[in-house]
Amino acid sequence: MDKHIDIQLSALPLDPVHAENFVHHPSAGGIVHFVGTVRNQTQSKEVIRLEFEAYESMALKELKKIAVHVCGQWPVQKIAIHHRVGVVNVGGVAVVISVSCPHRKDAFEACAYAIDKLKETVPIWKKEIYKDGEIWVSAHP
Amino acid sequence: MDKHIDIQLSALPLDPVHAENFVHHPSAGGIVHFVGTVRNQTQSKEVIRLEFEAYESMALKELKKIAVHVCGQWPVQKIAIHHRVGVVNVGGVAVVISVSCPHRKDAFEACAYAIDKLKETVPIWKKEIYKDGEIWVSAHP
Amino acid sequence: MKVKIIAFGIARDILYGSELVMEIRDGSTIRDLRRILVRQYPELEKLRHFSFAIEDNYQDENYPIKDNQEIVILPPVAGG
Amino acid sequence: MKVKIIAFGIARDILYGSELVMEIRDGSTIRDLRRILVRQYPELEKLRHFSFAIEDNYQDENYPIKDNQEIVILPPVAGG
Repeated sequence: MDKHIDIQLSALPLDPVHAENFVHHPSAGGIVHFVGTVRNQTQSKEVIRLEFEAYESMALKELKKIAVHVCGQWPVQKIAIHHRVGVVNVGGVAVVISVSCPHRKDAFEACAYAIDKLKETVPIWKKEIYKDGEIWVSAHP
Repeated sequence: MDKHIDIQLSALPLDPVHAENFVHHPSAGGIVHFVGTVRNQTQSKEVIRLEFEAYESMALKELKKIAVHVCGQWPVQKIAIHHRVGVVNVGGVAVVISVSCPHRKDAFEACAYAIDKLKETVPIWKKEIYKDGEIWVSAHP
Repeated sequence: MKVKIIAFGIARDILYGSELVMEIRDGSTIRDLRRILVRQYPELEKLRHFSFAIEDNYQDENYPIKDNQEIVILPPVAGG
Repeated sequence: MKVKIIAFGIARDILYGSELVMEIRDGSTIRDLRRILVRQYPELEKLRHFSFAIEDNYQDENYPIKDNQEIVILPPVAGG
């Protein structure tokens, strides 16, 4: 894998520091990190935890596609995308995307694009567990 | 000071983790961090280090104004702005801005706004030191 | 011919399992398979949409399925 | 009246020091002070711009300076 790109699917808790350290670069002036955490509620329902399931081989491939595309569209020096699978409790980190660029505007755009695209194309599913039930997020209209 | 806002001017190295931990929040879904680091070059000149100087009392006040404005414009849960003063070597962290919101789009916008505004209004100056000279950044047209 | 269906997320719940071997007519396309699955598992039609992947790639509706292929049902994704 | 000028960044270099006590005419405004400083330190005019602050606030050109005030010269800022 390209040494400017770090893609991980992890069954263990994510530490955002790993993605951040990966993208550190002596000619980076702007580094933007997105950290997606599990909220304690969605639409007024109290969430207990999330369960992420991935079609892992394809998810890694789609995540890499996003990273490669981002590197082509913006002057990205390094990009890390780390996503959890398995159970994530409220407050836990579900995803970290870190991008370094010479200038901050590019880093903001590239990072925002990457998380948008991740939510569209990467075969990862999440189930929200409530006190009184559970639901596969976004499955139904 | 508002317990949702953490403003710091620091003469010691910044650890982005402190700002990140501050903004962690159980109903945050999107956290965006901007980390500005010292680049090893600007316009093809090799930078050895930066020196930041602040008019500290006013800088703290202007930083707080930005944070309060951001909290009014976007549904921000917590915001931390940490800025270095003194000598920062290449690769070192000059500024960290962390913002947590229920939704990521707001966090991206609020964080990008905060760093743009910081560069416009906060009385902090930086001198770039090269092998063969030095320059106050942005001082001249 | 035989195909192996692999299901994730809510599709796994709907199919009552993550794997399923089916007999389908030679020359079937993804479109044909979709029709067969929806007839057999009407809950699939209540999803916002669902796609198919073969060998880690999204496949379009005209893709001609080969004997013994593994075909993955992808319900609406929700990472992040 | 007396005013104390406090200079940061490149303004400190131009004024050869971070503090300077000046005698200016009673009733002077920031605009007047700017004119006096530029006459005395022509290098100030080569800056992209410079502003003034009193008691930690930016002040506009019409601000009437009071006796013994501390006035800060703010060259173009460059944080981040």
